[in-house]
This record gives sequence, C-alpha cells and structure tokens, in this order.
Amino acid sequence: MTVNSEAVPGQQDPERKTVLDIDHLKVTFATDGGDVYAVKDVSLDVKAGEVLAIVGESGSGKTVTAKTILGLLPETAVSSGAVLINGANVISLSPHRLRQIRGRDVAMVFQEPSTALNPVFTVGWQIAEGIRAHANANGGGRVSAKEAKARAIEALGKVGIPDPEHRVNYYPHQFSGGQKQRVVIAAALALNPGLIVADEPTTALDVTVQAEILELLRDLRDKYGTSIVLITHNMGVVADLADRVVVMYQGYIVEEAPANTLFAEPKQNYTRNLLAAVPHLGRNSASEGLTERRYQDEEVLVAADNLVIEYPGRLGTPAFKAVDGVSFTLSRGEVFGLVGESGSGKTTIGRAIAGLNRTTGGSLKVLGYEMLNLRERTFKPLRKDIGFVFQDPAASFNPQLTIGECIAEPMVIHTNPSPAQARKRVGELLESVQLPASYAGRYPHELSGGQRQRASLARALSLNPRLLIADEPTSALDVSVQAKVLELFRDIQEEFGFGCLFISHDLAVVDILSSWVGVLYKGKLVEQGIGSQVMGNPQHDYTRRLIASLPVPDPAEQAKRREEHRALLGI
Amino acid sequence: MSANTTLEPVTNPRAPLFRRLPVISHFNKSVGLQRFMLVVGLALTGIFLITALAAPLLAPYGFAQLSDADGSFPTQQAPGGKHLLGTTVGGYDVLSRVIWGTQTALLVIIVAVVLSIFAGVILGLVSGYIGGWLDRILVVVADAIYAFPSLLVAIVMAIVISGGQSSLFGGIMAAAISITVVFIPQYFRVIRAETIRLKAEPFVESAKVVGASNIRIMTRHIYRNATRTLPLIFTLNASEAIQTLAALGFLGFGIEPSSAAEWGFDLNKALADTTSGIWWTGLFPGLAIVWTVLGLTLVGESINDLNDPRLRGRKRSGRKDDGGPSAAQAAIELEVRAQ
Amino acid sequence: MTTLIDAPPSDADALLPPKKKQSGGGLGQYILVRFLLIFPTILILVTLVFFLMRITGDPITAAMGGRLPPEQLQERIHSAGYDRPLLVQYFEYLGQLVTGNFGTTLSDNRKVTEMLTTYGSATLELAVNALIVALLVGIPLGLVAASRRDHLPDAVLRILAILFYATPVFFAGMLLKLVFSVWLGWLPVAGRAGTRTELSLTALEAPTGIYWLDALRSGNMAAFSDVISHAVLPAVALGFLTAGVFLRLVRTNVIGTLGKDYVEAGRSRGVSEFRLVTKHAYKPALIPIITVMGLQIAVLLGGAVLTETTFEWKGLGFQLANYLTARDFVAVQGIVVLLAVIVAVTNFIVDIIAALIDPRVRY
Amino acid sequence: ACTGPSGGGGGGTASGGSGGGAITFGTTDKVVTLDPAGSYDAGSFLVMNQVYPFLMNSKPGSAEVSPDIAESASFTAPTEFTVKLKPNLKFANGHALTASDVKFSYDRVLKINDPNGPASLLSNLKSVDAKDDTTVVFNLKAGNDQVFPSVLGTNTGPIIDEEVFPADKVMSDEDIVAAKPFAGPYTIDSYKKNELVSLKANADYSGLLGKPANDSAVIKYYADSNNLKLDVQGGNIDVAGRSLTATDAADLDKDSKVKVYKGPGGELRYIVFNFDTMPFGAKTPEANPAKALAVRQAMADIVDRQAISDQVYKGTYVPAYSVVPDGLPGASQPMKDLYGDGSGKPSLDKAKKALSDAGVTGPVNIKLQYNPDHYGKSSGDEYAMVKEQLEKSGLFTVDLQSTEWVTYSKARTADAYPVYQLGWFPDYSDADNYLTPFFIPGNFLKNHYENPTVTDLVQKQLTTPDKTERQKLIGDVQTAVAKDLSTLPLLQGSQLLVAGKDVKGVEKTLDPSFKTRLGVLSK
Ligand SMILES: Nc1ncnc2c1ncn2[C@@H]1O[C@H](COP(=O)(O)OP(=O)(O)OP(=O)(O)O)[C@@H](O)[C@H]1O
Ligand SMILES: Nc1ncnc2c1ncn2[C@@H]1O[C@H](COP(=O)(O)OP(=O)(O)OP(=O)(O)O)[C@@H](O)[C@H]1O
Ligand SMILES: [Mg+2]
Ligand SMILES: [Mg+2]
Ligand code: NI
Repeated sequence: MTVNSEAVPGQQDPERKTVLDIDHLKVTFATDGGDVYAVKDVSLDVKAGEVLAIVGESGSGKTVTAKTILGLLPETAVSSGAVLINGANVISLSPHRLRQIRGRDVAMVFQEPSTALNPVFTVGWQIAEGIRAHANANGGGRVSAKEAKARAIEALGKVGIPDPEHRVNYYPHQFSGGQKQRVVIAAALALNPGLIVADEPTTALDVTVQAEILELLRDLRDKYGTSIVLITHNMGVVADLADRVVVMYQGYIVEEAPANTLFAEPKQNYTRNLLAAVPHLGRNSASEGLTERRYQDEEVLVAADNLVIEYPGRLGTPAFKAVDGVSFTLSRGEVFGLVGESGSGKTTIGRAIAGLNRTTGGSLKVLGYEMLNLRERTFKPLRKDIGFVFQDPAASFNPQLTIGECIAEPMVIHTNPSPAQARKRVGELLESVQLPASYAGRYPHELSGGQRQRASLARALSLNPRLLIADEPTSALDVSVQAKVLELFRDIQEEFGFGCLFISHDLAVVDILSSWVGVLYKGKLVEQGIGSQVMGNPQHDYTRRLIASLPVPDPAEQAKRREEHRALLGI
Repeated sequence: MSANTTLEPVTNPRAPLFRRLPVISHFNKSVGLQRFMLVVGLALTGIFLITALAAPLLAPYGFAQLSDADGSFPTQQAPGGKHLLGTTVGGYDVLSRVIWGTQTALLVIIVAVVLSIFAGVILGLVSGYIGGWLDRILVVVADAIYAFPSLLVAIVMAIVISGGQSSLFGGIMAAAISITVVFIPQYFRVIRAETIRLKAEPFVESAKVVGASNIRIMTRHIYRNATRTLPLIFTLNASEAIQTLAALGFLGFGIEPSSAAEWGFDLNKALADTTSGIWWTGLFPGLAIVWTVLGLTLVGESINDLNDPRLRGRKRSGRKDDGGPSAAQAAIELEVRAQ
Repeated sequence: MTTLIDAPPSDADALLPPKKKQSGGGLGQYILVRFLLIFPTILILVTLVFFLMRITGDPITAAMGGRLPPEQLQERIHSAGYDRPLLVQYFEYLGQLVTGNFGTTLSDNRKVTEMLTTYGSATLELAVNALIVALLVGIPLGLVAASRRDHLPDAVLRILAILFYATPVFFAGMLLKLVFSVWLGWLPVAGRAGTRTELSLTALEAPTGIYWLDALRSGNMAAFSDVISHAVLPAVALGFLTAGVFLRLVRTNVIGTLGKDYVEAGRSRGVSEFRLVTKHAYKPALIPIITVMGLQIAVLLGGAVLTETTFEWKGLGFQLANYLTARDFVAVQGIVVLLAVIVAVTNFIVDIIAALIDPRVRY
Repeated sequence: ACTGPSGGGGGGTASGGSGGGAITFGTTDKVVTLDPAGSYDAGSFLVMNQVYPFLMNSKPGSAEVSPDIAESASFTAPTEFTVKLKPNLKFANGHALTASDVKFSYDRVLKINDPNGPASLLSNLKSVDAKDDTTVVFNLKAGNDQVFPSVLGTNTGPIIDEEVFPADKVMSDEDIVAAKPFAGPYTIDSYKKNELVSLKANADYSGLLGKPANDSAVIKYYADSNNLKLDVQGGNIDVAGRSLTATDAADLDKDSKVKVYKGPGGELRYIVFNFDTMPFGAKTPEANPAKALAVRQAMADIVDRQAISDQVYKGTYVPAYSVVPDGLPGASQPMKDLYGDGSGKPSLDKAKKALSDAGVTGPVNIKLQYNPDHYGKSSGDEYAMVKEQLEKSGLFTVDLQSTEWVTYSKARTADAYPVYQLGWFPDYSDADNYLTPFFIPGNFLKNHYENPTVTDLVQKQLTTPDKTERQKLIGDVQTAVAKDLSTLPLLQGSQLLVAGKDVKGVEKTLDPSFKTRLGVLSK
C-alpha cells in the first residue's frame, strides 16, 4: 500500500501518518580492527509529507542509519532495535518481503549520481527494472515492458528531464551531473513511494546545480506529499529544505528540533559549536570594509598575463584549454582567493604556479621566473620559496614516512641540516601549527584529518616560503575542523606574511580568508575584486548566479534569498 | 563529506616488524574461509619448503642414484619395500626424485623471481616515472612479449640459453632465465602502473614541489609504495614458474635427470609407463606439481583478496547485542560539552 | 602459462586516445589506433624471434650434425646463406614478409603459408572447443561463486578453480587419457580423427580444416561423431585450465560490481538478487572480463602447445615444438608471426567488443 | 625420351592387385620431403621406398642389393657401373621410364645439392650417361667401389620422372603427389604430410619387391610413441614401426592382442674419445698416449652393456662388441675377447691392471657428455648408468653433462667434449658404412684418431671385389680399431615392429637392410 494519495501538503498537522519510525536502532560492524559501533542509539520518526534532515559530522552514522531504513546493510553488520515502515519492521523482515518494500514504500537517492546509475544500461531500463520488479507484488500481474517504459517516461517527466520520451533511451553518461541526479530521483519516484531517503544528494554537485536539485525535492514534497529523509552535512541545505532536523554525533542523536528552532536556538553545545563553525557568506569577511586592494605596493610574487594552459589532446584530438587568457597579480602578504565551479581551472592555475603543470601561452611570472618553457634545473632553487598545501591531507603524505620525516623533507633537500637541527626545526614547526612536537614520530594515518592538514601546513611552511598555494585545503574536512584550520591559517598568514593563492569552491570560505577574490568560469577569470564587493555586489552574470545558489545556514534568511533569486536561478 | 578512499595502508608501519611481514600481517587480517584458504596454502607451501630444505635428510637416495650397497635398483618396481613410491624405467627411486625435485623447483623459483623482480621493478619504475619515448617503447615491447604465449617464449629462451650445458647450475639457470624473460613484462606492467598511479598522488607531487630530485622521488617515495603488491605477484609467479619449469621439462627443454630431479621431466618420461600400467612414475611427480602450485596459488590468492578491501571478508559481529556502548544520552552530553 | 593476477589494463592504452571520449569520431579513431598498434607488436616479436633463433643455431647442423664432417656442414651452411651477416638476413626476411612471402620450411620443405593454414585450423578448432568448455564452465560457476560469496559454494568453487589452474595440462591430459581411453575405453587416445574419418575428410573438396565442420558438411554422421569423440578430451583438458581462470575472473569482477552504488540502487528499488547478479552486476563486469579473456587467448595458445603434444593434435603448437627442435627458423618465424597476429587481432577485437558493450564509448 | 600419354590413371578407389584389405602402418619417423634430392632421412625413405623405383634394392628377407627395375647391374670397368633397365617401364602418370630419367635423377641430386639432401652419398660419382633408352652407365671417380651398388638403393636412389620434377630445385610434396611420378610397388592415393599417407598398390610394378600382398596401405604419423603404442593396442593401426620405448615394447610383449617382432637393427650407440682432450690426450698437460689408451681400455673393461640393455632398454637394444653391428656380412665381436672377462661381462680386475700397467694412479676424472634430445628419450638413463658403472669401480669419477643437440653437434667437433655419446643410423646396409665415415683421416668424428694401418685396411676393403676376402679385411679393421678404441661401442639397436595378431608377413621385412616394405604385410 502507498501513502501518497492521502498525503496532505500541510505543515504542522499532528494527525499526519507516521511513515517511518526508528526505535532504538543499533548497528555494529565487524571489521579487521574489531567491532565498530556505527549507530549506537537512534530513535526518530518521519511523518507523511515531512522533510527530516539528519546532520552531523563525518562518521557520525548518518549513512548507516539511512541504509538501515532500506535494509541495505552489508552482511558484516548486525542491527537491533526497530525500523518500522508503514508498520513493517525492516530489520526482521524476510528478504522477499524486504524486496517488496524497497522501491514501493521507501526509495533511496544516492550521493554520487554518476555511480548510482549503471553505465551500461539505458536510464529507462534501469527505472523500468524497479517498476517491473514489483509487478507481481502489486497483485496486478506482470507489467509489460511497454507499460514500464511509459511509467519511466512519466517519472522522468516529473523530475524535469526535457523530452523524456526520447531521453528514456539514453545512457547515463549522456546526461550532465545534475540531470543524472534527477534521473536517480526519477527512479526513486517511479513507484510513488511514500518515503525517499536521500543521502547527501547534492554534495557531489556544483552549487548552482545543487540549487536546482533542492528545488526539485521541495517540489516533490509539495506536489506529491512524499516524505524525505535528507542526509547532509551542509547546514545551508538544511536551512533551505528541512522541516525538522536531527543532529547525530558518534552514533547517537544529540538533538532534534524543527529547523527554525534549531538554527535560532540550538540547545546542545555540540549543535551550537557546529552551527558556529559553518561559514556564512558575508559574515567574518577578511575584506570587511576595504575599498581598495591591500598590499598593492608590495613585491609582486605572481604575475599572470593572458595566461593560457592547455592539456594536450591525445593522438590527434585537439588540446583542451583549461585556462584561457587569465591575468592577475599576487603580491607579498596578500591572500588571493580563487573560486569557481568544478572544472573551471582553479587547480590548474595553482599547479602551474608550483611548476607542476606547464603553461602553454601568455606569461606567468613566479617570483620573477618566467614559467613558460620552465626548466626544472633552473627553477629548483626557487622551490624553497614556494609552499603547497594539498586538498586531501591524507593523500599528500607518504604513508611510509613519519610526519617528522615528511616535514623535514624540504629542509633535507634544500639546506641539508644535521638530524638534530632537523628534529628541532620540525618540533618548532609542529608547535606553530598547534600540534605537539611528539607527533613527529607518528605516521600519517595515526593523525586525524584536521591534524594531518595542520602537519601539511607545517611542511609547506618549513622553509619560510614567500609564496603559498593552498588548493582547497579544507574541503576534505568537517566544518568544525575546517573552522579551526581556517583560523589557524589566518593567524599563520598574518604572522609569516607570505603571499597566498587560496583556492576553494566555497565562496564563504574564500571570503573568510582572502581580501582579493577572483572568479573563474570555464577557464576564464570573469571577475576579480575586493572580496566583500564581489560577494556583495557581483558584476558578472555567472558570479551573480553562483552567489544566489549558495544556501545560507539560516532558514529564514535562506527562504528570503530563495524568493529574491528565483528569477535569476530560473526556477 | 566522505573522505576519498585511498588505498588503505596494508600494514601499520609501527606495528612490530614481525606482524608487519607480508604473510603474517595477512594472516592476522584473515577470517573464516579466507583464513582457511590461506592456512591450507601456507601448509602446502610450508611442507614444500621444508621438504626442499631438508631434502638431503628426507630423501632415501640421491636423485641420480641407481644402486646402493645391495646392488642396482630394480627398474619399474611397484611401490613398496625399499622403494616406497617405486622406481622408474631407468631405476631411479621415485620418492627420492620427488623429494629432490622440490629443491630444483625452489631454486628455479627463487632465481627466476628474484631476477625478474629486479629487472621488472627497475624498468617499471623508470619507465613509469620518466615516461616519454622510453616508456612507449618499453610498453610496446613488454606488451608484445606479454601477449605472446609465455610458454613459447620460455621454450625459445630455453633453447638460446641451454646452448650452455645442463649442469645443475646451467640447467636451473636456463629454466630460470627463460621464466624470467616471461615474467619481466608482468612485473614491469604492475610496477609501471603503480608508478604512474603514484606519480599523480599528492604526496609525490608534494615531494616534487619541494624540489626533490627524480632519483630521490623514485627511491624514497615511489619505490616502497609501488612494491607493496610484490608479495602477491611473487607467490602467483612462483606457482607459474613451477608450471613453466614443468612444461619445459615435459616438452624436453628442461633439466636432465642426472643434473637434478625435475618433475616435469619425470612426468614426460613416465608417459609410456602410465599406459603400461606403471602408474607410480607419473602420478607422484604430477601430484607434486599440483601440490606446490596449489599451495602457492592459495597463498597468493588469499593475499590478493586480503589486499583488496572489496574482496576481503570480515567476520560477522559475533555478539548480537551484548553490552555494547549502550551508554546513556547523558554520557554523550558530557563528552560533547567537554569539547 | 596463465596469470591469475588481474592484468592491469593494457599499458597500450597509454598510447591511445582516451576511450571515454564524449566527442564524435572517438570510436573510429580508437579502432584505427588500436589496429595500427598491431603492427609494431608483430614487428617486435618477429625481430625477437629472428635474432633469438639465429643465436640458437641453424637447421643444417640440427639435421646433419650427426652425419657429416664439419667441413661439409660448413659448406652446406654457406651455400644456404646462413653465414651471411645477420642484419642482411634480417632485412631480407622482412622484405619477404612485406611481400607476403613466408618462404618454405627448411626441415620439411613445405610452403609456410600452406603449413600455417593446415595447422592453424587445427589449433583454431582446439582453441574454440576449449573456449566453449571454459565459457560454459567458468562463467556460470563464477556467477554462483560471486553471489554466494564467502559461503560454502564459493569456497568449493574457488578451490576447484585453483585446482583446475594448478594441474598442468599435460598431467590432466595424462590422467584423462588413462581413465577415459585406457581404462574405460570410451574415448580415443589421441589424434583429431580416426584413420578412416581422416581419409574421408581429406578427400573432401575444399576442406576447411576444422574437422567437425568438414564432417558436418560431408553429412557423414559417423565421421562427425568420431571427430567429436576425439575432440572431447583435449577440449576438456585445455578448457578446464582456462575455466579456472574465467571462474575467478568472473567472480572477482562481479564481486567488484556488486559493491557498486548502482547495484545498491537496484537493490533499493526492490530488484531481485538473481537479477542483480546476472544483469546489474554482470554486464558492467563484462568489460574487464572480456578484456582479460582476450589476454587469455595467449594462454590458450600456450596451453595448446602442451595439449596438442599430449593428445597428438597436429596444430601449430605441436608443430612449433618440432620446428624449434629442428631449428627451422623459417617455420618458427612463420608460426610466431601467425600467433602474434592471432593474439593481436583477438585483443584488438576484444577491445572493440568491450568498447561496444560500454555505451560510454559510443559517442 | 618420354613417349607415354600423359595424365594416366586418375583417382578411383577400385581395388586391384592381389591380397586383402588395407594395412595401416603407424610410425614416428617424419617425412622431410618426398623429393629424393631434398631428403636424407629414414622417414622420407620409408615412403620413397614404397612409391619410387630403384635401380638396386634389397629383397624382403635379405640385406644384399640386387637389381630392382633393372635387368642387370654390374661393373663393366673399374670405374664404370652399367645398369640395364627392364623394357617398357612406366610411371603411374603414364610417362615412360627410361635411362634418361635415371640420368636426370642422379644429375639432379648432385646439381641441387640440397642442404638436407643426400648428395654427399654420391661423392664417388663422376657422371651418368644414358647410353640408350634402357642402358645407363655410372662413371665413378675411384674404381671398384664395392658399396656403390648399395648406394643406389639409398635415399639417392629413387628414379624420378624428368617430365615432372624441375631440374634445379626441390619440388613440394603436394605437387609431387598431384603429378604421380611413381613407379614403385605403390602409388600415393592421398597425402597429408606427416599425418596420413594413403598408398595404393601399383599394378604396373614388376620389380624386385614384388606385388604388394595388400591392395592399399596407410601410413599414419605419430609424434609420441606412446600414442602409437596405444593405437596399435587398440587395433586402430595394424603395425607400429620403430621408436617404441623400452617400456612400451615390454608392455606390448605381454599384450595378447598384438605381437612384437624383433629383427636385427643397424643403429649403433657408442662413446667417442677425443684423442686430444680426453684424459692424458695429446693436447692435455699430462699428455701420454699409453695412459690415454689405458683409460679407454679400462672403460671398455668396466662398462656392462648387458645391464644397460636389460635395465634401460628392456632388451630393445642389445650389447655391441664391435664398431660394425652384428648381423652385417663381415661383422665380428673383437671387443668381447679383448675387454672385460672375455665373455662380454665387465671385469674390474682387468681395468685396474690396465691402468696400473700404464702407471695411472688415482681415480681418473672423465668429463662425459651426452645428448638428451637426438637419440631417444633414454639417453639420460643410459648415461646415468654408464656413470654409475664407471664410478662404482672406484677407478673413475664422472662429470656427466648433457647438451642440447645443435650446440652438441657443433661443440663435439670443436674439441669441447673429451668423451661423449654419439649414435649412428646407417645410410645403407654395408659394413663399410660403419668404417669409412669413422676411421679414416678427416672422418666426421673429428676426434683426432689416426692409424695408417686402419686407413689402409679400410680403403682396401672398399675396393676388394671378392666377398670373402673383403669380409676378412672388414674383420681386420674391426680388430684394429677395437685395440685402439677410437670409439667404444655400447649398444646395437634392434628393429621392432608391433602388429596385430591378424597381420601376416611382418617378419619378412625385418632384415639387416633396415628397410620397411609395406608390400609384404597383409591380413
Ligand atoms: N561497511 C562498514 N564496515 C565497517 N564500518 C562501517 C561500515 N560502514 C560504515 N562504517 C562505520 O560506521 C560509522 C558511521 O558511518 P556512516 O557512513 O554512517 O557515516 P556518515 O555519518 O554517513 O559520514 P559521512 O558524512 O562521512 O558520510 C563510521 O565510523 C564508519 O567507519
Ligand atoms: N591532466 C589533465 N588532462 C586533461 N585535462 C585535464 C587534466 N587535469 C584537468 N583537466 C581538465 O581541465 C579542466 C580544469 O581542471 P581543474 O582541475 O583545474 O579544475 P578545478 O577548478 O580545480 O575543479 P575542482 O573544483 O573540481 O577541483 C577540467 O575540465 C578538467 O577536466
Ligand atoms: Mg555518509
Ligand atoms: Mg581542483
Ligand atoms: Ni601462464
């Protein structure tokens, strides 16, 4: 039986049916290192037509909870408690009954649309597959392939795929990322389930696309009364969409409240800290009140003039222009924030400055050295003046070396210190990034993500560089950790006074650190200026859309912004 | 924000050395069926190794011995009595030859695999790291050899090399080198692929940004990370080496009986016996090959599965819902506040 | 020999345009480059074999070394031109190859092309038979093992697969022969057909050389069943070796795809486990499976040497061993070129098939 | 010279001739080529002997050569060997067979001089003249060559159709079969090289070998003698020829369904001493001919041929006590008396005495080489046994090594091996074929053995027309080389044929000519 028909898209109706009721759920995994208690005690319920957001830092058990709802836990998991969907307890259901519930009563939307779709089948086939799987269970006999396809087309239409009759025969790769996520949602919708579980449905998408998907989800709730369990770590998304919020921490639920209440007056300390750590566009800006570019008269460290960077095409295919005619300067002491959507060329520019990519046209002068036709031998002496902080702190350390060895590596190469000197310097560096000197003896995997990123910063600073390139240094971290690293970063930059190219896709983060901001779009620098001015009064069309798409972590403000920007976003 | 799943470190570099050794660390990781397979493989391989090392003690006679104080051995004698597994048409003691055969097999494995690891690893590292034309040429050559039936390459090599003599050393070297030639492309491919993957890893790039020289990057950063899969390839190639050796022997390109005991050769000689109702001369060398290859392959497969998180089995959480951390909400509150 | 290691994706890919290209014309160009790559591969093998064979000695010594005094031997070697500079001989040989002239074998005076077609068809027949056995055995069992992963059927199948692999073809062949031919007397010992069948097939007009095909065409059912009964044991001996590899290959890859999000997504829609394994997981797994199966053709051909020798199956592998002993380099080179072409072309075709299965490549 | 209509008898399976059904003969000897100019091996000769006519051949049951398609053949002058053909000979394709074809055949072998060919057998032939349609004169370089008639019955001997074969190059088997230039007891009906040859009795043949007792014969080729054995046991073939392993032969002996026929064999297996490099050899630091001889003698005293024959070969090879195999006219067994206990058994005392007499002290180290891939699978076992026997005496230490054939045959003539194994299959059945190639200066052994007396004797026997006198000379040579021990003969092969119980006539072809004639078989 389904719920959709009786759903009422009202808001605070206590009479509404409960579609999901989780009661004292516990999930334990068997692993090499012993049992992992992923979910320790979770109780929650979802009413018809409600959007329940589950938030919490990485590893707090959000995904595990979501998977339990559909009975999708791997064999290594043992769960106890109750997960009732329309009265049936998923945990104790036979595999056969479970299969009937999946898709019909509850459906799932995955984080990565590109991996959630089977690349070798058409999207229509994949949607129809779910429909036909339930053919007999509905008592209606077999659904013909044709009928299933018709329903797939209908579902695609619902989620706003243009020309669904035609597109139903497309393969996943023929859709863009946002469209793929729509297809995934269509597949979830195909049997009109009462409940959709969406695990970070927008994390893999650019903000502009994210805004569209959020709009779509809201539409579903409003039009069809579908309940949604929305899992996310993005407070902006929560503020944008959720009716009620559940905060998870280490497998427990620490707080539960309606969205407005939670943002306005969080009860628990943990929640408060969490909210405080979320960067908020326009608050805490580094360029607050500036009217002209700071450090203009300082030594110019990087000067790009009409810079072009191409990736060679293979065997006859034309080269791909990742960076196209970009000009900017970066001076000593300045933090240059570079933002843009995925694939816009941010990393490419950063790597070119560090001499990891070759430039193909225009001019790029780094510390006075022309990078066009770079020769490693002549550039090497300059390397000690350039630091680089990578996005993923885990991957940027050699797993076979200790943190101390890694941090000492630049010194060993350039100044050849005695072991004692090196040890001493490593200790100092660690302390300057607020890590105990004893951590030098640890291996990278023995540090937490935030600690690793600090160590990475220490390594970048070990030779007192004049220039630092930071490529999304915090995007792999939880917000609370991110906040701390950003703070540290800001302090250190002020202390050492190096020039810094700070790359991020998150406008709010960039705004916190950089006084000068450039916006990159498809390899072109479409706008640059003082941070607060770019954010507050964007000139370029793309910048405007970018800023409008960014949900702010405040339901009231976000609702307003949504209304304001409706036209701009075309939704 | 889920972290990128990079290859998880196989071993905890700080655990005691003993526990970090390839096979032992794998053993500790294994459970259930996988542990069973690993244990069976280790047992078979262990018996093989012990037999090889203790061959002089275990074997009742020399591998080329035809007589003892009591006179010449009878030929084609059925198992039993003085000759537990019987004798061959030439009068060799089958049991002794099977036992001594382990030594030959072991020597060939070691020489072949060591040689190919050296050459393969160096070529793979350099080719993968330097890239360019050198890489392309090496790749095409390696692919050509790799794609070609390896046994045939081994035969040709055996002929080229056995131009020398089939003394024990010469024979083993001939077999080992011909196997080496076949294996180099494999190591080359694996190491090269790893090197290329690692070359793009941020930790290698971070070494590059700080100005580390190519040699330093290759030796300090890539080499150790790229060779992590070697124990696996080692075991699998060891079993292949045995098969190739046996096949060479079977086809008559192997080691002569007076130089060393070699199962494939004995099997070849036993073909006529088998159909004449003399089953023992062929069966035992054949089983010895199967035994050894089975053991090594089981070990290799298990290591492979254990290295691959996708394939690694995990024990089920035994306790359904015992004690567990069902601590109260309050305890958390404390913890949270303390932050 | 086989390798159980998952072959890393062909390194040649490094030289190719990216497969997963979205723009038009990608596939055409991919095919072209892939095709052109066949030639250096063959050239390399030919070159290697040419020089290696010359190091090993000449056919005249091989044939006459026990009969003639060294002076006469030398004179014959000289008149045959084998004492000329290697490079001269090499380029002469390449020149011949380019004009399609493979020469005449030295040890038994046959046109290499004729020899290749005769024995090539025998090897082809064996390989096809073995492949059929391997596919029929390996794929279903691999699927079973993957879906019952870490349970008893999986355990049994995996150990079986390793056992298949661990048993050398010639040992398996010997045992099979002993049991089914000598003891039970059900199947013939060796050869591709009985004398009478062989005579009748030889008499056939334009024989294909593939015996069961010829037997079918001749409409002679007795001959057909004779041919099939001869084919069983070799096909099983060689097929099971490969089946072990296939089983493992299918298992590993299907387990890999079973862990993918899209399978989870299918499961979340209520699709049955059977369909998840046989459709959702199997088809995407097929791409790597087919690629590695392509590489298995080399294994199959290598195994064919042993199988052919064991079962007196007069094919390329069998002949190759003979010609090698006779130092008949013309023949050996001919066979190597053919095998190289077969391997390269198979891999080429397999890559194309894999590309076609993968819809991402189509546009 | 050829007048007959071309393109005679085509296919057709109509059975003619006498005898019963088809005989299937299995062998492991491969054909190099059916063209007589391009082959010099047993496998090719097996087919050629059935399908080509010869001037001289040996009758079943005898090793002696007598005219085949000739009426007469004899020396008409010391350097002139004249053959008269029977009249009205024809090839199966209808072409006439005349003296001109004979001349063509021999000229062609010499002209083509194929690396794999038998031209070297004709080293004594100066020219051939076709006097008229039926008369051929062979002009020889050296007179009174007693083995020349035998040579005419070897690989060089087939008479071929000059209208079919090109004069200057070897022809492919397929083309030969298609052109049917056959005039022997059989013609080839269908041909799959080294797989299957089907022969049909040739009604037109009226030579020495007589009409085949069967109307057709099939030769089936095997690579592995084991499969050959299983097939003859299973009745899939009627007769299995040659190269059965000892185990196979012993097993077949016990099988009631088949019968094993054993005949004298021409194969000789022996150890060669390199007079320069063997212990105390001429080029060694402690060179001493007497000591070297003592070493050879001691080895001859010690080797137990009978044990090797029994153990390794199950009697398929028998002890050889002379350089000429037993059974050939003139063969004697001098080594039986000279060495060992005088009855063929080893004698340790004698060996010790030989060494001590020559002043050799301490065990002599012998570097013994054998080849594993040219003389059958059992060489390894054979030499392991030789090593065992030598070492057990306490007089020798043996460093046994083996080398693959091509290298082996090069290295042995380059003085690399002091003491080594060789084997010999005769080109033709005459004692001389075991003497001239071995013991005259420039022989193919290249072992630096030279004894003028032996050389003289060898040359003398070659030109002595009187049979008894010649045989005596041959005996003298054997005794002389037995004393010098240039080589140490170990074993002599025997011919083995295994046939189903119902096959008749097998024993007729097992004679010292070592030629297989399928025509005598029937069932
Ligand atoms: N298959 C598994 N085996 C073992 N442990 C697991 C498994 N899946 C999840 N866990 C563990 O359970 C805990 C909760 O994981 P979960 O995926 O629910 O986190 P999350 O809140 O979704 O985090 P993220 O924001 O990173 O997605 C983590 O400690 C994780 O390591
Ligand atoms: N090695 C490469 N070869 C070919 N194309 C590349 C390569 N690296 C990047 N590109 C392409 O260049 C463009 C810019 O890539 P870049 O990594 O600079 O983007 P980005 O702005 O850093 O994106 P993200 O936010 O996803 O990190 C993209 O379209 C990308 O596909
Ligand atoms: Mg998650
Ligand atoms: Mg980037
Ligand atoms: Ni292999």
